[in-house]
Order: sequence, then structure tokens, then C-alpha cells
Amino acid sequence: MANGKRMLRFAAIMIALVGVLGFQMEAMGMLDMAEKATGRPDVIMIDTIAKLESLEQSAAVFEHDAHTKALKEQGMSCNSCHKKDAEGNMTLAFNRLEGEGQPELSASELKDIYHDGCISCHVESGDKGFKTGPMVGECRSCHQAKPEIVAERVEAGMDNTLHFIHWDSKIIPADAGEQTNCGACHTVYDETTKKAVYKKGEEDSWRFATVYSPEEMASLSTREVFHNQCVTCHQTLIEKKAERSGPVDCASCHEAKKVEVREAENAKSVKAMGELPRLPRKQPDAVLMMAKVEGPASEKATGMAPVAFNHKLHESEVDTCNVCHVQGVNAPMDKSFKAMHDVTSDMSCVGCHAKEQKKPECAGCHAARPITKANSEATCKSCHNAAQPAPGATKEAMQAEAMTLIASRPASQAMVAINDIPETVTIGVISDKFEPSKMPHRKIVLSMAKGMKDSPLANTFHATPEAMCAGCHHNAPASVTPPKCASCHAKPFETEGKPGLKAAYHAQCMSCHTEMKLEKPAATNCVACHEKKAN
Amino acid sequence: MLRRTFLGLLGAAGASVALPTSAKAGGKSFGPHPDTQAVLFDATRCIGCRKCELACNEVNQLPAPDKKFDDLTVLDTKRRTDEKTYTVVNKFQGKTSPVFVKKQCNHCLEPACASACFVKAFKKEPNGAVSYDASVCVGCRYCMVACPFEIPAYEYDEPLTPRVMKCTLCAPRLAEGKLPGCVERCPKEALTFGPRDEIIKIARARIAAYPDRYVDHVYGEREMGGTSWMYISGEPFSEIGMREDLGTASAPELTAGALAAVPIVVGMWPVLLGGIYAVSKRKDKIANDERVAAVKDALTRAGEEAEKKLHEQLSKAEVANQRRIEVEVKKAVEEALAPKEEEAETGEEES
Amino acid sequence: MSVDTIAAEKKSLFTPFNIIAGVILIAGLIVTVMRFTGGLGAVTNLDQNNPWGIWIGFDLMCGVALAAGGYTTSAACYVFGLKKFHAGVRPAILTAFLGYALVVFALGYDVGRPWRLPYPLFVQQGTTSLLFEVGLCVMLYLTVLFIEFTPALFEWLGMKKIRNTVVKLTLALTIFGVVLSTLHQSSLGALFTIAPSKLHPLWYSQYLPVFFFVSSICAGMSMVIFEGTLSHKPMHHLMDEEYLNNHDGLILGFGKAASLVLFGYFSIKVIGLAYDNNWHYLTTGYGAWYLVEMLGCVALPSFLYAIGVRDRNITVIKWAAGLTVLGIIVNRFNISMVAFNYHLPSAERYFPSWGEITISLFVVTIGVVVFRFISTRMPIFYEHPDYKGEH
Amino acid sequence: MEFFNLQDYYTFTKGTVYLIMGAILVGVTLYWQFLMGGNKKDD
Repeated sequence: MANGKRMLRFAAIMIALVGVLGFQMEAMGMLDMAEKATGRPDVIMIDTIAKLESLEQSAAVFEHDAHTKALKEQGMSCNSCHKKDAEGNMTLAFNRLEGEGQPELSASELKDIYHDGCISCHVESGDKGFKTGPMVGECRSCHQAKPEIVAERVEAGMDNTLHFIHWDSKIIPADAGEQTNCGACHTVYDETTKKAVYKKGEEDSWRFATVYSPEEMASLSTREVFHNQCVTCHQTLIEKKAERSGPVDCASCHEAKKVEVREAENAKSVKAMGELPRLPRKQPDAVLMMAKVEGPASEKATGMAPVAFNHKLHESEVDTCNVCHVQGVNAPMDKSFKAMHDVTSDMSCVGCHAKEQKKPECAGCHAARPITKANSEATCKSCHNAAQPAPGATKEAMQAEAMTLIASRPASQAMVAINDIPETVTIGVISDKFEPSKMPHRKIVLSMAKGMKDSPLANTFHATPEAMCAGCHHNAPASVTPPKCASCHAKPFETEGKPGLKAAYHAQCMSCHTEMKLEKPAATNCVACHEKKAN
Repeated sequence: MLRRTFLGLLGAAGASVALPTSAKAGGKSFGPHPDTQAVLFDATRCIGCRKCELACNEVNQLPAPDKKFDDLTVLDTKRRTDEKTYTVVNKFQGKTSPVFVKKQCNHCLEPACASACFVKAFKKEPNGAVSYDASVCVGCRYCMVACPFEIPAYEYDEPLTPRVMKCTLCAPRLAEGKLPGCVERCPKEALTFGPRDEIIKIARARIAAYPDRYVDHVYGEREMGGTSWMYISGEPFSEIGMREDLGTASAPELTAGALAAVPIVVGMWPVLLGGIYAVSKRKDKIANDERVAAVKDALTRAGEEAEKKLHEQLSKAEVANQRRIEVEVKKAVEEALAPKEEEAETGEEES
Repeated sequence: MSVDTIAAEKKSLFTPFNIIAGVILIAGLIVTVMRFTGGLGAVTNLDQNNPWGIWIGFDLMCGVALAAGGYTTSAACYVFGLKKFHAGVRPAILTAFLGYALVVFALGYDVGRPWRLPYPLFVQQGTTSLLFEVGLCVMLYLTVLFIEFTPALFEWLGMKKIRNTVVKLTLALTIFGVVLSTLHQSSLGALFTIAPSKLHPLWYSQYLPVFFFVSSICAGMSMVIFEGTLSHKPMHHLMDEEYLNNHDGLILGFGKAASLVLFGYFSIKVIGLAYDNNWHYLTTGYGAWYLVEMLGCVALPSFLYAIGVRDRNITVIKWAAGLTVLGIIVNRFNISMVAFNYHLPSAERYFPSWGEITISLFVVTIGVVVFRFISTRMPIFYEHPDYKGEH
Repeated sequence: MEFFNLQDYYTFTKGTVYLIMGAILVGVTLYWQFLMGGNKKDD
């Protein structure tokens, strides 16, 4: 019993201690721990057999770039893990051939391939004295339920510049009898010959047309298609010791930072070049876009006036053809109202233009415009201003008509005569605690004009000289002598959307400065605009 | 609760989302008073100039702060309302630029402070203000525990007459037909004042007009049963120091269950306990009766047995043995009675 | 304080108990002056985010829970007819009465304007407040306890007639006592149901009132055992045969009951956890602390009680009682302080100041001194010779 | 009587209920006496 007593006493003391400690630690916030896994672009979660049976262990965490690097250091190559098929092309699957003519592997066979392949190599490199990976029995080192490192990839993509680097490259040989090398990548599977062939003028993204048969396509994900095509080709070039080759590591295409660096470098070289050459696919310079007619086509052309579309200009303004040709360049465009006018979509005309308006030099005025204004009736005519083509007009004739209209668009910003722009405007109607504010009106207008210089979008859409004035002098007829602010704005909270005069002034200046990222004067620095009244 | 779930719940409330909230009890529902005024704070408009703080300080004749109101370095530390400050503006880092959020009493439709106060010092006035009456306040600070927005502040340095301090919605100014001090002074109309149903419509209209500028949620429309001070923002509210896990149940609803149990206890406990008492008492009585009966029984049985024995003995034995037998019988009777009597003695009780 | 008090009084005032008590009382008086001249800010660590500190968390929450011995013992004796508890009733009632009196006394420090404490009853009734409920019940129960205690007082004063009248009311008073205790014990827990956003989900539950009520029963029974142990030595000479003879029986009886009720308490806490689906919090830091409370301060004492009762081992039961009392204190601290405002950064959290601790000790010391004063003079541990065996 | 919020409504109803509770406590005592005070012999 004496023992029991001692034990009990001890237990009581321990509990009291833990209690005090707990209270203390809690008060110091030590009990909350933050857990966050780090992200890497090369993390592959190996769960190949998940397709065949339910997983016993969690998927294995595999860092591809770390292995590529280690192999290089140890004098080994990709072949250590990736076999070559009959044609000498490297396969992407681990230690086996896949696809047509290859045996279907069972789950246990697959398991053995991975376990034997990985562990034997780890053992070997360990024996050679290198830092190595997990061995037999260290299951949890690979099969982690809550991985410390997780995959974090950006989508890889072929933008115009990258595309140019490929089609301009002399390393990729030109197609037979052609100046261009498009056929190296843009082959299309031909049903009759059962082979991938190149058809000039019908090139399209691999997303929509590929070198594979439809059956094979069904079993491949877009990811696999791209990796099969890009990485294999790059690898072949590297093995051939070509002058230049694309990346075979994960990070170069999928790590945000590396992609950013690459894009910056590419942009620099484009700038040095002047401008990026157009794709040699015979795109039209201009297109007359007709509004889609719902229901049976009537004999006479009706409905909304067509839009003259400057195809050449837009080619250089977007990253890839797919931005607009969302179904591929060979497919017909979706001409529905929504496809062209959805302000929330990056792929519609209106949406993309609205995105442009988010640039600081535009946003000062445009951010204040409600979303409904983008598609309001008054704005239709700014695009839909071409004449209806004669029935039966040829494609070329329509393109020529569009060209003419485009050529007539202003090449510079329409401006009010400089003397008609008041140099300063003194705002003092509600001057109370502060002196009137002397606003450098002309300076503001000129700096706005500077921001839209050389912007075809601005030049085209700010067609009249007064259009620019409407940025501040809104909701009033465009005029060089707009009505005073106080003619609409009076007391606060009388009509929603119509602030009181003080708030109207402040909002107009401050919001514009914020949107245009003008740091000075700070919105809270009252005396920068109006001196404090001496009492 | 996750924000998504929370919004989901809001969505589940369906068509009533756009309507003013109403608390429910026993099939009855209570909308806010038709005269309820409200203020909308638009975080996208606030520039963090602290003019509202200045106005509040002047209007309510609060003590001067340590740092002047035009000193914007104050914004670098997160603050809350205290006994000398009815409203504070805090700065948060938004996605691109700093975001400022004004904090003050939200003037709940179903105020937690009023529900918590045991002297009814807080009251939701018809004009929307939640008023405080210092003349009855005991200073228990339960209102501060109850307030989900952490608003009421206490005069900890007052030894004998501490008050709870909080925004009054400038009720005295409203009575004169003026705007609340902060609303009037705001240079950007980041604060909009008006009848609550109008204010909700305005908030919704702004979100609809600039969908990518705002988060599609009017904070305070339903939070804690709805408030008279509502917020719209371009940043998720949880990023700008406002809790999104408060739920929509109002304070009186939260305590309704516990309060409802009280009268039931009063009604049924005496019955239950009286019943238990009566049963235990009766059990005692029965046990007692049984004991008495047992004693009697034992007595008679012992007597009978003794007599029988006596007869047997008598018939068999000689007269000489008779005296010895008598003594033995007497002993046996005594033995049989002794323990029972002892028990019976302790059986009695006081009542 | 294992000194024979009467002898000590005769000998010298400077016994260790008196010295410690004296120091605490003097320190308490100094802090009292500071509190009523400088305000709460001068002596407490309370701030705008943490309006309630240990004066509520310990003095009120724990004080009320630990004074639950009054109603549990008297209910066991008078309502459930368990006569062996009779000798324990008076000490329990006295402790409860002093406990509640001190709770009210301590509230005088905590609330801003203590003289307004009757306001909620007589001036303006905030009937939707759970604190109103608590206040009303505490006031009524204090009265009930006082009346229940008066027989001892009248016996001491020799006022026979009035003593006998009061004794006749015993049953009614006991039932009132249980009703009022049920209400305010549970309402103390329900105080926090209004703030689901501030109390950590592991501790917040709509069942809080039930948890508080059930745990108060455990607290009451454990406190009777615990305090019987404490007062056994210094008061031994005052205890009559009935008390001493029944004491072990009382401990065993209460031990058995406490074990069962603790088991029930543990069960409903688990139900609360499941009802709000809070399992995932168990793996966090707060979860660990919650498990310490649940396993170390509920499950363990329940089991220890059971062992003690089965083996008729009084020592183990006493340890279990101590652990339960500690557990109740931990629980009340958790709800009113540790898990309260869990969302705030650690710099804004509350930790008691020396002034607050001093006053809490001061209040406890007053309790002990008054208990000693009364129990050495009035018939608490023994039956008054005039009314011997009258029960 | 019209209430515009739940809080006021509850204040009113709870106030009534508290009064009833007081009445119950007194009433149950008296009723107990009445119930237990009959002919003692037949219990």
C-alpha cells in the first residue's frame, strides 16, 4: 500500500505539472503547429497499379529531376530507367515497353518491376558510395500517406515565341519539298495508310489532331501525348548531340519560376528582332465576321452588321492560336453571341478586350465602368460597322472589304485641340475645412493620352476626341464643355450610384490614381491637393 | 466552418437571401423593426484616412488619443475598439494593395450583448441602434464575453463607476435628423447610411455592377441573425479580420435551449424528488413493518417450537429433567429475538 | 494546519496556520484597497478581449461547483433516505453556505459596481440572460442554505423552538436546494453557449449545461470526501462517535456514487464530441489537453473510485476525490480561460496577475478561517447533546 | 403586443415564465402538504 500511495502521489504531481505546463504552453501559443508540404514540379506519385487493383500502400513519391541529376552524376543515363522501343525511341514508362504489341502486365508484375528496378539501383549506387534512396524494408520512405513534398506544376504551353523557335530552327529538318519544317510535329493520322502523314495547311494542335490512331488516342491522356512527343524528340536530339535541344527535365516546362525566366528571355530576343514573324500557315490578314444567324438561313442577309476583324494584328497580341480558336484552327469557330461577347471569358472578343482594360493606363477610367456597360447597346456599333456583303460574295472579296475598313481606322488617338483643354480647374464649391484644390487638368489629360499612345485598341475604340473626356466627365453628353459635377452630385445617399459631391470628387481622383497605380499623392495626404484652411 | 460551407448554407436558405433576415421562435418570426437604419461599409472605397475615427472622437467627446488621428502609422498595428475608441480602422494586406476595414459596434438585429445582459442595459432601438444604459449596469462584463464581434469595452481604470463603452450609432444625432458622425465625415462615402432593406439592395446592386471587384457576399446580412452594420469587400472577409465562422444563428437562439430547460426543471424536479422521497419513505415503512412482522413471527414460532419440544421432552423425559429443559427453552427464545430487536431499534427515524 | 486549534489559541497566536493565513489576509486587504481605488485595471490582467479572469473562472465557476456538496449530501440523506449520510450533512451544508457566501463576496471584487448586484432582481430583470438565472438561483440558494444551516446556529444559541420549526422544513428546503442547484450549476455552463465563436469546439457544446450539472454532482461528492479528509485531523476532537463511525461508510457510499456519475459524465462528454463531430480536433494541441482532462481527470478518478470501493480502500478513494476536485477545477479553467478566446494570438491571451491570485487566495483563506470558527463552536461535526439521536 | 425582435419577445415570455416558476415553487409546497395531510392511516 505504501507503494500505491507513492505512485498515486506521483501521478497527482505529474498531472498537476502537465496541467500547469499545458496552460503555460497554450498561453504562449506553442501548441499550434503549422504543417505545410513543399511543392516541387518533378514530383510524380507512382500509383500505376491503382488502375488494376486497390492500393495496399499509399502511392510512392518520386522526384524525377532529382533522379535525372543523380544518374548524371553517377555516369548513367535515362536508359537506366527508360527502355527504347524497336524504333529506338525512348519510352516514358518505367523499365518496360508499353503500347501496341506489348503484353499486358499484371499488378504483381508491375509491382516487381518497380520494386526490383528502384531498389536494385539504390543498392548499387549505395555500394558505389553515392548518396542513395530507400532500400528493402523502408516502405514508408516512398509510400507516404501524407507526403512532405507534393507536386506543384504550372501548365506547360507552346506560346507563339516558343513556336517560332521551333519552326525557325534549322535543327528540325525541313519537310520534303517544302521551305518549312511543320511536318516534323504536325502530322495527322491517316486512316487509309494507317500512318501519320503531314498535310500542309492543315496543321493543328496535338490537342485536336495527332500522330496516333483514334484507338490509341483514346488510351492516352493529353499529358502523355505531349510528353511522348516533346520529351522523346528532345531526348533524341540530346543523344544525337545536336547543337540545340529542348528540355527533358520537369522543371524547365513546369516550374513557375523557370518558365517566367524563359519567357522574359524570349521576350527580350523578340524585342531585338523587332517583331515576331507570322506563322507560315497562310492566315488571312483580315476577316469579315458575320453574326451567327439562328434558325434557317434567310435568303437575304439580315441581322447585325458584320465585324471587320484584323486577324494579323490579333495574331501578335495573343499567346497562341488556341486563345481564340478554342476548338483548334481546323474546326469552325463558335460564332454564338456568348462566344464573342462573354465579358467574363478570356477567349471572347469582349472578355479579352475587357482584360486589356485592366492595364493601369486603361483601368483609371475603365475600372469605374460597370460590367453591364461592356455590352450595352451603344457599344455594338463600335465593332459591328461593316456593310452587309453582297449575297454570294467570295471569301476573298469579303476579306478585301474588311481590309479596307480596317485601313480606315484611326492610327492615332483623336484629341481635343490642346488649347481647348483647360490648363487648371479650381475645385472649391464645397471648400470647408480645406482651401480649394487647384487641379492640373491639362497635365492629367496629356498624361492619359500618353498612356494610350500606340495602342490600336484605344485608337480604334476612342474614336471621337471627346471619348477620352468621358473617363471623368461620365454620364453626360460628350462635349468639350461638359456640365459641372455639381449639376448631378449633391447631397449624399439620395440615389444609389450617385455619390454626394464631396465623395464624387474624391472617388473620381482617388480611384483613378489607385487603378493607374499612381503612388503620389497618397489618398490620405489631404494637403497634397488642398491646403488646410488656417482657422 | 469553412467559408465554402458557410456560403453553401447561405445558399441553402434559398430565396430568402435577398430579404431582410428574421429570427424565428416557435413558428413565429421576427423581422427587424421597419424603421431600422443601417450602414454599409464598402472596403473597396475606404482609403484608411481615419477621418471616421476623428469624427467619432469629436462627436462622442471621447478623450484625445495618444497619437493624433492624422498619424497613419497607427494603422500598422492591429487594433480593436476600447473604452476611449468606439471605432477603429485596421489595415490588411490585400491581393494587390492594402485594404482598410472599419470596426465598430455592428448593431446586431438580435444583439448578443442584450441577450446576455442581466439588467437589460442593452436594447435594440426601433431606429436600429443598440443602446446602453449605464444607470443600471452592474459591470459584470458578460456582454463582452457574449459579443461575437469583440466590440464592447470596459473602463477597467474606473474603480467604482466603470461603464461599458461602445458605438451608439450616434443615436442622439439620428434623433436630430443628422447622419452618424463617421458616415458624415467619410470623404469617399465608404459608409452609406439608410434604411436597412435599402442598404441591402444597394450592396447587392454594387456587387452585381462590379462582380469582379467584390466578393459576392454582404457580411452582416445574416451573420449572427443579421446586423445593422454591413460590409462588402473585394477580399475574402476572413482575410480582412472578419470571422466567417459565426454562423447565422442569433444570440437568443443560441441560449434558447438552455433557457427553455429552466422552467421544466422547476416544474418537474419537485415532483420527481418528492416522488423519490415518498417511495424511499414507503420502502422504509414496508421494511419496518416486515421487520416487526418478522419479529412477531419469530416470537410465535420460537414459542410454538419450544412448546412442541417441551411436549416431546415431557412425554419422554422424567420429571427430574423438567427444570433443566425449561431453562434451555427460555435461552432459545432469547437468542432468536435478540438480533431482530437490535435492528428494529435503528429502524426508526425522524422526519 | 495539523495543530490542535483550541490548544493553539491558548498557547500562542503564531501557529504556522495563523501566520500564513495572516499574511494572505493582509496581502488581500492591500489588494482590496488597490482594487477599489485604482479599478480592475490596477490589479488584474483583464483586458478588452479577456473580460473574465480567475475571479470568475476560479472564484465563481470552481467555487460554485465545489460547493455542490451541500445539495448532493442533503439530497442523498433526506430525499433518497440514505441515513448513513446524515452525519455528513451539516459539514457539507456549512461548506456550501460558506462557499456561496464567498462566491458572492468575490463577485464584489469582480463586478464594476458591486452594490448594484441586487439590480437584476429588483430593478430591471434581464430575463433572457443566463447570468440572470445564475444570479437569481444563487441568491435564493444562499438563502436556502442559510436556513438549512440555522439549526446549528440556533442549537448553539440555545433557541429550541425556532430550531425545531426550521428542522420541520428540512425536506422542502432540500428539494428547493436541489432544484436551485440544478438550475444554476447548469446555467453556469450555459453562460458560454452564447459564444460558440469564442470557445474552442472541443469544449463548446449545446450540452454544456448538462455537462456542468453532472460534473457538479461529482464535484460535490468528491469535495465532501476531500474536505472530510482535510478537516479530519484538525477537527478530530470535535467529531462525535456518529460522525466517526459513519465517516468510512459515507466515503464508500459517495465513492461508489461518484465513480458511477463520473462514468456517466465521461460518456456524455464523448457523446458531445460525436454530436458536433469534433474528433479531428483531438490530434491538435488543444486535443491533447482535452484528453488530459478527460482521461486524467475524469476516467482515471472514476476507475480509482471503483477500485477503492471494491477493495474498501479509503486511501485510494481519497486520492480519487482529490483528483476529481482537481479535474473539475481544470475543466472550469479550460472553459472560462484556456479554451476561451482560443482564436486570439497568444499575445492577446489572458494569464492571471498576482493581484488576482492574491484575492483568490484571500477568499479561500477567509473561507477556511470562518469554517474553523464556526465548526469549533457550533454543533457541526457532532450532534448537540440536547438533540442527540433525534434524527 | 408586437415584437420586432426575438430578443424582446423572449424577454417578455421569459419574464412571465419566471413569475410562473415562483408560483409553482410555492404551489407545489402547499399541494404537497394537502396531498400528504389526509388520513394518515391508509398510506
